Formats: sequence, structure tokens, C-alpha cells
Amino acid sequence: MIEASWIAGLGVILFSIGLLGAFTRKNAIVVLMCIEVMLNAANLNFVAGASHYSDVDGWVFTAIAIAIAAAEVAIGLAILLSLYSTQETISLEDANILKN
Amino acid sequence: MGGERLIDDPLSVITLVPLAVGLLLMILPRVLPESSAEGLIRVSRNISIGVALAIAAITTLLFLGQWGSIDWTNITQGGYVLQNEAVDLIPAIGVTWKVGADALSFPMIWLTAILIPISMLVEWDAKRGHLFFPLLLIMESALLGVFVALDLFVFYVFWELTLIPMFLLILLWGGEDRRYAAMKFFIYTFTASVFMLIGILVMYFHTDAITGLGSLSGHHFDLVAMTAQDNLIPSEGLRHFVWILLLIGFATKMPSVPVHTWLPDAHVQAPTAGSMLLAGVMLKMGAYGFLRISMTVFPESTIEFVPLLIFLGMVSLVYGAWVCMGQTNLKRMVAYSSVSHMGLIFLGIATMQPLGIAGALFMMFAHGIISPLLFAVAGAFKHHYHTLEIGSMRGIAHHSPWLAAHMMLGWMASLGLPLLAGFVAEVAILIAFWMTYGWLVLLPALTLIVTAAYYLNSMQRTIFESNDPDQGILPDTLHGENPSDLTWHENAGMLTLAAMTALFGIMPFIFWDMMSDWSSGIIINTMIEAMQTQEWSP
Amino acid sequence: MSDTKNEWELLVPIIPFLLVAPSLKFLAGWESVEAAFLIVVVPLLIFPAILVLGQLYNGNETWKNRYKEGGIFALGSLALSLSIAIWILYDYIVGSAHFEAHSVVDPFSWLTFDVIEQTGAQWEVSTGFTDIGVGVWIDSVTLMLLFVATFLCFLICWFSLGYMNTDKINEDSNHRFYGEFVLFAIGMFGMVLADNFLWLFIFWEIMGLCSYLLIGFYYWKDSAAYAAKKAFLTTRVGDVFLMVGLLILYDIYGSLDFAVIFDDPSTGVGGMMVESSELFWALLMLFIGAVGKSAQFPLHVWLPDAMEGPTPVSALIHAATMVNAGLYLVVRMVPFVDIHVNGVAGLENFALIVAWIGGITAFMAAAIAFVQNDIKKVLAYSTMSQLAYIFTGLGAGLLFLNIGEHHAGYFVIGASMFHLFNHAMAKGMLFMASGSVIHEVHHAHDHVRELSDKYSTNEGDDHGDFDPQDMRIMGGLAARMPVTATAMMLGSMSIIGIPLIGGFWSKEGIIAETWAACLHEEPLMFVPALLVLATAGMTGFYMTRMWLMTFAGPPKSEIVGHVHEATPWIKEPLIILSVITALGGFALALFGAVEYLGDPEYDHLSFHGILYTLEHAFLPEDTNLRLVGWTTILIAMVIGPVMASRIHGGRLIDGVEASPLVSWLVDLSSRFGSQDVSELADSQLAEALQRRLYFDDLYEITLAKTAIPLAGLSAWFDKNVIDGVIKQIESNSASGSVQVRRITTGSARDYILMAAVGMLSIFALLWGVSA
Amino acid sequence: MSSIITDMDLATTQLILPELLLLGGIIAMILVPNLGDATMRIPLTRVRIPILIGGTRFASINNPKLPNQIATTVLALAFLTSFLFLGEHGEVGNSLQVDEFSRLFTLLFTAALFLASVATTARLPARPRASVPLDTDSTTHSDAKVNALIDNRRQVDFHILLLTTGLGMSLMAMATNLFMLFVCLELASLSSYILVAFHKETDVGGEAGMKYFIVGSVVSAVGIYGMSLLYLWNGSLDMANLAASWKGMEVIDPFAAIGVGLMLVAFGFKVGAAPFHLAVPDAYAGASSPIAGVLATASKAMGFVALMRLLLVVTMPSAGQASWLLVLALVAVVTMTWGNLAALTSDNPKRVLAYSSVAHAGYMLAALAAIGSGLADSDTSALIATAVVFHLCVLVLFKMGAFLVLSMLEAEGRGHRMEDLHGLARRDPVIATSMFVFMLSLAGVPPLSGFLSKLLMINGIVNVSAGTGSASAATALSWAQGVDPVFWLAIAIVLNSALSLFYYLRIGLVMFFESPDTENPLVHSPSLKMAIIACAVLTLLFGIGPLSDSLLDMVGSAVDSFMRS
Repeated sequence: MIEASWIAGLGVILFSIGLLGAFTRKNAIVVLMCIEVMLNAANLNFVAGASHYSDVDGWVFTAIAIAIAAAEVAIGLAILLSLYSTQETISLEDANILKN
Repeated sequence: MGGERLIDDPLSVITLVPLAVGLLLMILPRVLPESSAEGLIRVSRNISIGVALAIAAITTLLFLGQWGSIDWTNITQGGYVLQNEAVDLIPAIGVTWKVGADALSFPMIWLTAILIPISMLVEWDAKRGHLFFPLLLIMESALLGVFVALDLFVFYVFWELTLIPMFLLILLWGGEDRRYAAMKFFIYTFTASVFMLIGILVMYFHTDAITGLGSLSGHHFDLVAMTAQDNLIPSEGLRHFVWILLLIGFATKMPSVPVHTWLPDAHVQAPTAGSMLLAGVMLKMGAYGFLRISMTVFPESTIEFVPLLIFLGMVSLVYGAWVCMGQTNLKRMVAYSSVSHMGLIFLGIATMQPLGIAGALFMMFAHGIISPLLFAVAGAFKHHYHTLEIGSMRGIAHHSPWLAAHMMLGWMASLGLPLLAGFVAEVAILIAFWMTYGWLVLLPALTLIVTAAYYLNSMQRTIFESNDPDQGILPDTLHGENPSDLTWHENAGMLTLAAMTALFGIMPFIFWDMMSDWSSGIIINTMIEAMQTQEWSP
Repeated sequence: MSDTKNEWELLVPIIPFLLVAPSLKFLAGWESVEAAFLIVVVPLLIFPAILVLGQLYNGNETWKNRYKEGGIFALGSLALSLSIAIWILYDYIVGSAHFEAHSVVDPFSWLTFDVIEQTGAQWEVSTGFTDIGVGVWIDSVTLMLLFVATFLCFLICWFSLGYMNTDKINEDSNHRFYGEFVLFAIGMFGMVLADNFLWLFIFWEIMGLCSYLLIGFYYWKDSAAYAAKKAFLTTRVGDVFLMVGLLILYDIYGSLDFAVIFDDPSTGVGGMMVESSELFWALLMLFIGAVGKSAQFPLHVWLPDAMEGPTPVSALIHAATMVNAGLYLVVRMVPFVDIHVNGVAGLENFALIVAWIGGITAFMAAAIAFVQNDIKKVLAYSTMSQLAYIFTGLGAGLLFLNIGEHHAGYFVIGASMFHLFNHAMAKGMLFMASGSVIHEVHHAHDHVRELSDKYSTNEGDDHGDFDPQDMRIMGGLAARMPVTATAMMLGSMSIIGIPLIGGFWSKEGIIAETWAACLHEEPLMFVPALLVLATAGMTGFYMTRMWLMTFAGPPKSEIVGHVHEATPWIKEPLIILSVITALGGFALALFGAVEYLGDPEYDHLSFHGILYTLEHAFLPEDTNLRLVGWTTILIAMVIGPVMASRIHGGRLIDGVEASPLVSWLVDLSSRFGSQDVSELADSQLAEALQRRLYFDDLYEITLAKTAIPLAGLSAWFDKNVIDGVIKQIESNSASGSVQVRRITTGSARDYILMAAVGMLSIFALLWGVSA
Repeated sequence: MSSIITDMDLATTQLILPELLLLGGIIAMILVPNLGDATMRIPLTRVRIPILIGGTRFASINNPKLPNQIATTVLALAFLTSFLFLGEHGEVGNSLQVDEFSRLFTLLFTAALFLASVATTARLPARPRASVPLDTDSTTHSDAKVNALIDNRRQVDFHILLLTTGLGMSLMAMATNLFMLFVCLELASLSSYILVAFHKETDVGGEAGMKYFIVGSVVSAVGIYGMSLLYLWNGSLDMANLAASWKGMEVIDPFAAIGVGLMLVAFGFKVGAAPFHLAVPDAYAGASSPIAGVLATASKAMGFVALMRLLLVVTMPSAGQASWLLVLALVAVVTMTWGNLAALTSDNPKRVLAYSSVAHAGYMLAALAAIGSGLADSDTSALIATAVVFHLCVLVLFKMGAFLVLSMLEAEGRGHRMEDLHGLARRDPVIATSMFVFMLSLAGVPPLSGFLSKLLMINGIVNVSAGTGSASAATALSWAQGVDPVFWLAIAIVLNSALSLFYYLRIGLVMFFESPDTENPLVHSPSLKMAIIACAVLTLLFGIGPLSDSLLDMVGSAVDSFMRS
């Protein structure tokens, strides 16, 4: 039986990877993927918690979190598309008309 | 106002009516159909001065005892007349509409009520008059509100409210550099008074609950109750701290060196009426607040900080006078002279003698007549000669004898010539100062010479010295045109002020008696006790 | 004066004014002292009226010709004051039942207040300090000065009607002159009548204001504007100290009322003994005020410049009345030092200071007067010098009183007051006479120029550097202006101290008693005593010089030939004053005025007094003093005038005869021949005297080196340091803002990075707190 | 275990009536534009019954302003119902709790959205005659028709998103479960991302949306992760449960601490706290003004509700300092200073307002920090919380009002530069005066409501801290040394207010002082103008007088119910 803490540890690693990616990569799509990784880290925790506490809530949370992630990606891609259509870039650094 | 008849509450009336009329006069023309709006705009000047005159009349009647039959010399310090039944404004945090007057505030109220119509008169030709005159009415409300409010929240509201019409006056009718001046004026004084606000808030949450007030907070802003409450702030250090916070607000308004630099800029740029009110009434708010709040509520701290008061007063007085001498701009000079004179007020208070405090009170009043005259003169000078530089022209005595006469009278009054209003105050303060501090009096006394020097110098270089009996030396700004003398309305306003200067110089007892009573009251009722606990001795 | 009507008709409007005093007495049954306040109040109502009417009716013919641009009203109100003053004087002399030694009328609480005092650790309200009042105080000193003031104001106003209103340059601005003139009269009368030191000071300042305004009457002249400022500022320095003196006095006595203070000057407020050291400082401060007002060293610099004002102003303010205010103040100090009554002992040093200042000024001013060529400047320095005499006398008197010699003290103070009277009359007249000369010379110059203009095309040439006051263009005027010359001669004689003429009696008394003080009491009095003695001779020199330069010798320019005697308006006051100077002094001396003026308790005029005075002037018991007396007469009468004659004397040109009243003097002067003094005139000493002993330069330089840079520095400091801090905050905020905004790079990656940094900081902080 | 469906009775309906209305609005918005005369034949018969969906649209449905009208009406109704049933409280399901607090916030959210909706009438002008292009049309004509159609479709999109934002926010205020709270927050956030990016034709629209979205998603991922840590630690995300565990914890559990810290990041972004606020000004600048207004008011209020739940309910110790005090105080000071400094020289009025909104977040955080100082008794805590909530309420008036004014300018394609405000007073004095009032209120000048709320916040801070200086201190200096550092937060607020005056006044200044580029009157939109004037008047009325008192009372009792929960 895998301990909840192991799963949580994996979550920490995933989260760190995601966060690191989020602020090192400049391609918006990649950042989106990093966000997904972070969300999945959270999902792992929920799952671990649910199994640890034998609480059904955790499963529900996971399910909903996945749904949220999906919505987020949908919206994100739509926004990136519209960005691309005007500025022809999806680089986080190049889109900087708005600043200061 | 509840079941109370307004007629029984004249202070609320004089405070709120100008605000209402002013706002209506500004708003109605936008709402009404065009034809009637135009009619309204045409008469708005007359309505404004009518209201202002009516208020001046009411206050005068109040003073004469014709209304409410009040014996002004019989108000004990801490007691107020014309108090209304407190009307709840924000009962949840203990804010009420509570007004009242005593010998400290009444001369200021009267002064405000008188100065408004005079300043209207002096700027009778103001551009965009349909905005200008209502704005002055709003200004009147704000100023009166400061002096009548007995609720610190309302006091603070009015205190800050004075900034807005003045800001607009400077901004819309000011001189070349009005933007900078208006901003500086607003931000500078606002910042200082926010410190004061913190002080007020500390006082606020030390108040005991009053039934029916402060359902949310359990405290109230009632100044009378605060004064009555024993030992409002128990911690001595905190008390001192609050006192200093309050002082920051008051000293900046006064203004005292080193927080005075907003004043010259504001004055130079402000329109004449604005300058008159600024110097005449707004500066007095600082001293008024100090006496009304700092001194009455925190006598011990006041005693503790007397050396600070002396320092501030001395520096303002002496340094202000020297800076004055280095000015070349007429309005700047007069502005710095205000700084210098306000220093005397602190000195008067620092004497801790009823005489000195009465002198300070009278100084507030006298300066309130004289400095508007000075600014009216400076404004007229600007108006007719298009310059404010001292020495850019000579011999106005020839071209504008009335202007020259008023200028001379005003300056003479300001340098403390006997039988003009300023002298009484100066003498009273100096006598008291000698009693308490002895030879230190030489410093303020010798400053009187400096004061005389800068006024005489300016007089020599503006009124006199044209080298030709038939022609003055005209400034370049006139482009060869011949300047005119004062217009009738400028003259009327200045004559009134000049007459008042002489009247209160010859018969100071008109206001002196009640001021003296009040000062004795505050010393005997509050300060002596504090002096004894602090074991104060000069 | 264009109209040829009978000029007396113009005086009709003043009749109602003259009727006031009699009708009050006989119809309303008033006492004279009850009417005293009218002396001040009536002019107080008249002066604004003149100013306002003058402004309204400026240029109106009736106003100009009929009312003399307000002069008639001024004259009327002054006549009223004079009549009441005479009424009071009469009552006083006949010893009316309502007169005590001094009389206080209508005390009125002007300001009431409380003062708290510390007794032990307790603070309580003092019962001693309650108010400052106002009222009328009349005693012998008051009366003397009141009479001098009202009388001279009236006469000089009269004179002005002839002097001011005939000058083109004054046209349409005479109402200003008369208004300020009357205001000045208010100040003078009020100061004399005031019953406390504060009101004395108040009116004192009013006079200062009027002095300022009137000196600057010709405001367009740079020199006049400058002189006015100088006068006001210099006296202001003294006034400030005077005010400090008042503060000290008030602190000592708890009142500034004469009645309270003089009741017992040794007891202060609350029954405390007055310490002489404290009182010394109070009196010294008051004295500095007096020094400023009376133009004594070292605050003397303003008086000569003050001659920029119209001549009547010089006559009234700067010779006859205002400058006496300082003396009046010192006389008022008598009760403080009079240990015979309730005075405070130990004030000898103060008396010495007064005497020394007097002596120094007397000598210095006389010396400077030697080299002045401006007729009014000579008179100005003479005024300074004569006032200094009085100060010296007062100093000696105070000294006597303070060491208990009250008889001698009263005598010399009486002599000083008497000198004040004589000097006021004589100097007023001298100035009027000089005014007459100037006026006529000026007119003659205009006339000459008109003639010459016919032949030259030199247009636009104004008066140029022509100066109608310069004695170097005069000479020989004795023939052209007999009345003026006579008046001037009599006045000069009085000032010099020629025996039997006015000033002689008083000057003699002062010098003799100063020496007495030196010889018998206080060796330190030697310097002032010597100086006043020397000054007597110098007075003889410069007064004679002035007269001779103006009236004797051949004419020094063609203008003299066109000079005529002045108008009646000018002549009449001269004649009146000549008579008073010549005879009045003598008469008053006979009446024992010397003693009576000094001693407020002296209530009977006695024959004894007359004899005593006459005797004392010539023949004091003390041989040393007798020697001094004769020396004085010798050098004043003989040495000074003779030396002057040797330099400036001379006959008139042939074929011209002066009036017999003065011709003897002209003749006499010519007998001493002429001496060439050009070498002396070029000497460094003469140069120094010309430059007024460099005092003015010293003050100017000091001011330019200190005050002006200090003012500039203050202004700079305020602008760049105090306001600079604010500006620095402004600019720092702005640059800080730009810096902060730069962090918002626009790159979302940076935003995320920043958020991550923030997150880590939060961890660190939370960790820190929980660990 | 009950669920929202099974418990649905009349009482519950009444409890969540505003939310139901919003939901209904969303559904209506989806359906109504598609209503047409389509019919369906009942199978096997010839009877055609209208099914209303599809076919040719009804003429009245064709009105392109319809979505706007629907949204406005729904929001107004939601506002009214929540006002009417303000006093109701009760549980809905086991993760939603209706009480005065949540109702008050519903009021606030719907009010802000209502104003935004009103403003959009002018901001997003509909094409009045949109029709399907016909084959006979020329290419250009056909393009125009298509554009018009698209515009009108977008009307629907926009307003649906407004309503979903509202729904999310208002549900969030009721949530008692942290996860529920987060989900609702995400609903609102995701909708607002799209709203920000709504003007995708412009360069900035997409960019603003992208930034807001990316940064927002990262921090919400961080937040969810933090929440999952809390779940791991506690096993339940019910707030009452969490609070009990937190209080029972003797040594702070790293899971819990890190979890809370991460959630702070997420909520910090929502309220615009430094240093998570960097995307905020960009988003405001790129979004349309009404949306920026919503972000600055409703969205910020939402963040504060979440923060208050997290800080005051979950992690508030029963006594003593909260562990987050230092964090919050520092963040508050940095936030307000940063915001004000940055706004000082900004040339885009929307950015200025955005930074000012950041600064205001700082003030409110400072007030919250004072609660966490552990010096406040429950009354004082309630007073401070009241101050914060009151501030959030009145912000809707003047901050939103300011954005409404900008939206007037935006409708004519301006409003992005300070110059666009020049001479506004000459073009429309009433609007300019209102704007000036908003600015003064933002600056905290009495007697405007911004002053009252700021005063209350400062008062709260002073109240808890000033009593802490040593009572025996004899001099002001020794007292100042002994005072709790929280006191200096008040001074920081004061100094910042002074700093902020500069740019608020500058806006006033250019409106009255400079001459405008154009003398044309502003876009004619009576409803918007009325809304602006109403905002200005209410700004004043809520500042002093009876109205402010009743609002204070309302907020006070709302906060009471919050503190009890």
C-alpha cells in the first residue's frame, strides 16, 4: 500500500515542476501545460487525502478540479487564439503592448 | 431639524443655507430650461451677495444680542450658547450634528460672515461669476462649519471641505502657475490634517459610551463630552503623541515654519477673494483648532510642550519677517508676513497668561481684518497694474491715490501701528510674554523693526519715488497704458475693511471683553490645574 | 493766492470753532478739564473729513480758494484745541477749585483682562493686574506742553495757509497736507494729555506716522521717500525699546496709569518693593524711545534728512513739538527717581546716561552744524543740539532728585522745561522764517527763469540742481525781507542765549546746574558739563553764521535781487512769535516759571520765585558756578558770533538799506573783516563734519552688510531648503514612480516570476513567525 | 446527506432567489435570442406545434438590445430580491450558507454588474438592423451584414458572461466549504477572463486577456494546490471544521501553513495585492471600462470575501497574534505604496485607476492585519471588518463610477490617455464634476463616503494599536517606541493617502483646466449618465448623514453574522 505521504511527495515534485515551468517558459501553450501539471499535483493530493481519510469528498474534489482544468484550457486556448490573431505571437514576452 | 424650529438654531441656518444656495445656484442652471437658466445666471451674483449679507446681518444681530439675547461676555469657557439639540448624523459611530458658539468661535464666525460679502464686492467683476459667487458661498459654509461644529467628525469634515472650494478658486480663477499652487495647497494641507485625523481618532476611541450613540463602535465624536471627560487619554505618552499629531494639522494650517511653504504659492496664485479668505479666515482655523481641541482637551500636554510652541512661534515670527524682507513679489511678501504674524499667536498662547491668550485671540481677529485688506490691495494692484513685482513701478500715489491710501493703511496696520487693530493684540501678547519669559521678549519686539523695514521699503518702492510729480514710473506690463484707480466696488470693500481696522483699533473692547473672559476661563478652569500637576514654571 | 478779496473773510468758518469753548463754559457749565478730551476728539473728526472731502472735491475752485483745500477747517479745529487749552491753563493758573496738583478725568477701562501669578507652587489669578485704561491727565508739565503744542500747531497751520497754498507744486494735494497735519496734532495733543504710558505710546506712534507721511509729502522725490523711511525706521527702533520699557513697567506696577504709578513709585504691584535694578532697565528702555524720537545720539540720523518735508512740517514736527515728546517722556520719569517723595533710590546711573547722551549729542550736532550750507539743515542740527541741552539738564535734574537734592533737581528740571518752551517758540519761528526765505527765493528763481526762458530755447529744463535752501546763493536778504530777517535774528539770539532774551534764562540754568552737579555731587558729570559749555559757544557760531550767510553781505546770486517780503499769512505768525521770543521768555522767567514748571507740587506763583530765578541766573551763591555762568555768556555772546562774523560777515551792497532793527547787526558783523577759511574748509575735519561724522554711512554700510544679505539668505533658504525639501519629495516621488512602473514589464512571464517570488517570501515569513 | 435538489422547497427558493434569478437569466439569455417561429410536426399527425426554438426569429427578439435589457433587468431583480430578503438566513445544502453577509455581498456584486451592464449599452453599441446576408447582396454589403450579426451575437455572449460572473461571485459569498468557495471563484474568474479579452479585435484586448488569464490560472493552480495541502492536513475542507483544527493545533503544521500561504497567493491576486498585482493594471487597461470596473469592485470584493473567510474564520487563533499578521502587514504596506507610487506618473487613466485600486487593496489589507494583531476584542474586530466591508460597498459607487465615466469616453474610442480627459468639464460639466467627486472620494476627502470608510479603517488600526504603547511612557517619544508596530500601518495609510492625492487631483485638474481636443458632446446615453450622477450623489450621501448610517448598520449586522459563523 502506498502511503499518502508518498503521493503527496510526488505532488510536491509535480507542483514544483509546474511552477518552475510556468515562469521559465515563454510559450503560452507550454505554460498552460505547466498549469495543468500543477493542477494535477493538487489532484494527487486530493486523491491521497481521500484515501487516507477514507473521505469521499476528496474524490469529488478531484473530479471537479479536472473539470475546472478542462474549462481553463478551453478558455485559455480561445484567448490565446484571439491573441494570435491580433499579435501573431503566443509568446508571453513578445505580447507586451501593455506595460508600465 | 426634528421638532426644533430653525429660527431657534441660527448657527445651523447660517452654516447650511449658503451651502444649499451655492449648490442650487450651480446646479439649477444645468437643470432648468435654457431661458430661465439664463435668468438665474444673471442674478446669481446678486443672490449670492444677498445671502452673504443676510448672514452677516444675522451674525451681527446675534452679536448685538438682538437675536437670542445673548450676553457674550458671560459665557464661561466650556459652555456654549446657541447650542442646538443634537441631530443624529451617523449614530452608528457616534456622529451628530451639534453646533454651538462661544467667545472663541464667535468672533471668527462674525469675521467669516463679514468677509464673504466684502470679498464678493472686491471681486465683483469676476469672470464666470455665476460659478464664482456660489463657490464663495460654499466656502462660507465650510468655514462657518469649522467654527460652529462641536462634533469632531463634523469639524473634520468641514475642515477638509474648505479645501475644495479654495482648490477650485485657485484653479479656475488663479494666476499663471495656479496648477502647481492648487495642487500643493491641497496636498500639503490635506496631508497634515490627516495626521490630525489620527489624533482625533485616538481621542475618539477613548471616549466613554453615550446612550443612543455609537451603536457600532461604542464611542462618540462629541467634543463637549470629550472635554468634560476626566483624563480622556490615560497614557501620558499617548496623550503627548496625540497632541503632536493634532499640532501637525494645526501648525500647517496656521501656518508655522517649517510647514509654511504652501502658503506663499497658494496666495500668489489665488484670486483676490480667495487670498482674502485664505489669509483672513482659513489661517485662523489652525489657531482655533489648537485652542479648541489641543489646549482644552490636553492641558497637560500643552504645558509640557510650551517650549515647542515658543520655538515654533519665534521661528515663524523672526524667520518669517526676514524672509519677507527678501521677497520681491507683493503677494509673497504679504503671505510671509502672515506667517510672521501667526507666530505671534503661538507666542501668545505659550505665555499661559489669560492676557496673552486674549491677545492671541485678538490677533486672530485683527489679522483676519488686516490681511484681507492687504490682499485686496495686492489684488487690485495686480488688476490695475498687471504686475506684482515690488519696484517694477513707482509713484502709484499719483495714479491711484485710493489704492495708495489703502495700501498704506493696510501696511501700517500690519506693522502694528497703534489705534489700528493689530496693535492691541501685539501689545497684549508682548506684555504677557514679558511677564512669563522676561528678556526673551526682545526677539519678537525687535522683529517689529524688521516688519516695519520691509513694509516701508516696499512702500518707498511702489507708492513713492517717481521723480516726477505728474507721472509715475509705470511697469512694462501696462504697455504704456495709463493705469486707473480703484473701481467703486473694490474701493467699497477696502473702505469697509479699513474702517473696521480703525474701529477695532480704537474700540477693541467690542470683542476684547468676551475674548478676555474666555481666556481667563481656559486658564483658570483647565490650565492652572495642569500647571500645578506639571509643576510648570517658566 | 489768486483772489484779491479781503483775506480775512476766509477765516469766517473758524468762528464756530472758537465759540465752542465759551459756550461750553457759560451755557453748558462745563469745567475746563471736562472739555479736555475735545482737544483730541474734534481734530479726530476733522481729519478724515478733510481727506475725504479733499479727494472728492479735488480741483474744485471753491474748495481751493475758499477753504484753502481744507486748511481752513484744519485751522478751525486747531483753534478750538487752542482755546480749550487756554481755558484749562487759565483755570489752572487761577487755581480753580476743581484742580488738584494734577487731575485725572474720565478714566475708562480700555482693555480688561486677567493675569495669573505663581505664589510658591500655587498659580492664582492676580488682583493687581486688571486692565489698561484711558483718560486725561493734567498737571503743570502737561499744561506747558499742551499750550506749546496747541499754540504752535495753530500758528504754523496759519503759516501754512500762506506757504503751502501758494506753491504750484502743492496744488490739489494740500488736503493731504492738512489732513496729516491735523492727525499729527491729534497725536501730539493726545500724547500730552494721556493719563497712562500706553496711550502716551499710542499717540507717540501716531506722531511717528504723521512725521513719516509729511516728510514724504513730496512723495515723488527719491530723497523725500528715503528720508521718510529713514525717519520712521530710526524712530521705530527707539519705539520698540520704549514698548519693552512699558512691558517692564507694567510688570512692576500692574498698571500703566500715571495715577497708580506716581501714587507710590517705590511700591509695585501687590505691595512689593520696587527694585532699582529692574526699574533702571524699564527707564532705560523708555529712554531709548525718547532718544529715537528726540533725535539724540546714536539715533539722530533721521532728523537732518527729515528736512525733506515741507517747511511748516519741519517747523512744527521736527523742531517745535514732536521732537519734544522724548523730553516729555523723560520729565514724566521724575516721580520714579524723586526720593524726596516716593522715588526709588539707586538710579544715578540712569541719570548719568541721560546727561551723557545729551552732552554728546549737543556737541556733535553743533559741530556738524558748522559746515552745513542748507539753511534748514543748520536749523535741524541746531534743534538736535538744543534738545540735547534739555536732556543734559534733565539728566542733571534726575541725578539731583535721586540723591536727595530735590531743590536743585526741581530747579534744573524747571529750567529744562523752560528751555523746551523757549526753544519750541524760537525754533518754530526760525523754521517759519527760513521757510519764508526759501519760499521767496524759490519764487524769485521761478521769476528769473521765466525771464531767461524768453531768451533761451532750453526747454524742459526743470529746476535742475537749483536748491532754494542753499545759503550760498543768498546773502544780503536783510534788505529785501526785513520782517523775516528780524524774526530770524531774534530767534537766533534766543537760541544762542543772548542775555535777557528767551532762551538765555533757561540755558543759563541748565549749564549752571550741570556744573553744580559735576562739582558737588558726581564727577562723572564733568564730560556733559564741559560739552554743554563748549556747545554754548558753538551755538553762537553756527547761528550767527547762518544769519549772516543769509541776510548779510553782498548778494551771492542774481536771484536775490528778485526776492520780496512774504505774504501776510506768513508774516503774521512770525511777528507773533518774535514778540513771544523776545519778551515772553523774559516775562515767564519773571513769573518764576522755571521753578513752577519743574515742581508739580508748586502751586503758588510768588514774587520770591521771580527774584530767585533772576538771581540764580546771574549770581548763584557758589563762585565756581558764577564763573561758569559768566563764561557761558562770554563765549556764547562774544566768541562764537565774532568768529562767525570774521568769516561770513559783511555789508550789504551799496545803496541798499536794511531795516533799522537788523542793520546794526549787519554793520557790526562787517567790522570783523573777512577771514579766509578755505584751508580749514578743505580739512579732513570739515570733510568728516560734512559727512555728518560718518554715522549715516556707518549705518548704511552695516545694514547693507547685514540686513540685506540676511534677508536675501532667508529668502533663499526658504525657497531652496525648506520648500526645497518639499520639491525634493515631489521629484523623488515622481522618479520613484517611474522606477516602480518599470517593474511592470509587460511580460506575463515576469508577472508569474514575481508572483512566485512573492509566494516564497510569504513562506519565509510564515516560517519565520512559526519558528 | 441533503442536496440542493432534494431540499428545494419554497423557503430555500426564497433564500437563493437572487442566484436562481441569475441562473434563470442565463438560461433565458441562451434561449431567447433563438426563439423563432419554428414548428414541429407531431409525429404521425399533421399538427404542427410551435417549438419556438429556431426558424425565423420573432421581430421583437430581433431587437439587438434585448440581451442587454435582459441582463440589466435580471441584475436589477437580483439586486432587489437580495435587498428584500436581506435578513433571511439559512443553510442550503451543506456547503452554502445564506446570511446577511452573503446577501450583502450579493447586493454588492449585482450592483456592480448592473452598473457595468448599464454602461455597456453605450459601450457595446448594437447594430439595430441585423439580418442574414442574402445571396443577392454584394460582397461588401454582405460583410457588413455579417459584422452586424456578429456584433449582436456578441451582445448575448457578453451578457451571459456578466451573469455567470455574478452567479459565481454570489455563490462564493455563501460557500462554507473551501472547495465550494474555490469552485465558485473559478466560475467568476473564468468568466471574467473572457470578459477582459472580449475585445479581441484590438491589439490590447487579447493581450490583456492572455495576461490576466495566464497569471490568474497559475495562481489559482497554486491556490488549489494549497487547498489540497489543507485537505491532506485536515481531511475536510469545511471551514468550521478547518477552523476548529487550526485552533486546536499546538505547533503550526507545515502542511497547514504552506497551504494557507499558497491560498493567500491566490486570493492576493484576486484582490490585487503586491506583488501578485502586476497583471492587474494590464488587464484593466486592455479590458473595456465597465469590465475594469467590475474587476476593481466586484471581483476585488470577491477576493476579500475569500480572504476574510480564510484569515478571519479559518486561521484566526482564539487569542494572540495570527501567524499571518506579519505577512499581511508587509503585503499591505508594499501594496499601498506600490500602487500609489505607480499611479503617480501613469498617463493612462485606466491604469491610474487600476493602480489606485491596488492601493485601496493595500489599505483594506492593513485593516485586516489589525484584526490579526490579536489586540482587538471581538467588538473592535467587528468594527474593523465593518470598515473593510463598508469600503468595498462604497467602492462600487465611486470606483465603478469613475470607470463608467471612462466608458463614456471609450465609447468614442478614447479614454486611454490622460489627454482624453482634458477639458471634460467643458464638454460635460456634470460628468466632469461627478468624476471629480469620485476622485476626491477615492482620495478620502470628506464628506464623501471614501472618507468615511477610510476613516473607519484607520480608526480600527489606531483603535487596536494605540492602546498598546506603554501607559507609563511620559514622553511622546518613549510612547512611540513602545507602541505596537501595527500602529504604523495607520501612519502608512495616511502618508499614502497624501501621495495618492496627487494623481487624483491631477485627473480633476486636467478635466477642469486643460482645453479639450474636441468640443463634441459626449455619447448620448441617458441611462449611463443617470447612473453616473446617481453614483456621485450616493457617494456623497453615504459619506455623511442618515443614509450612511443605515448602510453602516447594514454592514455592521452583516459583519456580525459573519463573525458568528
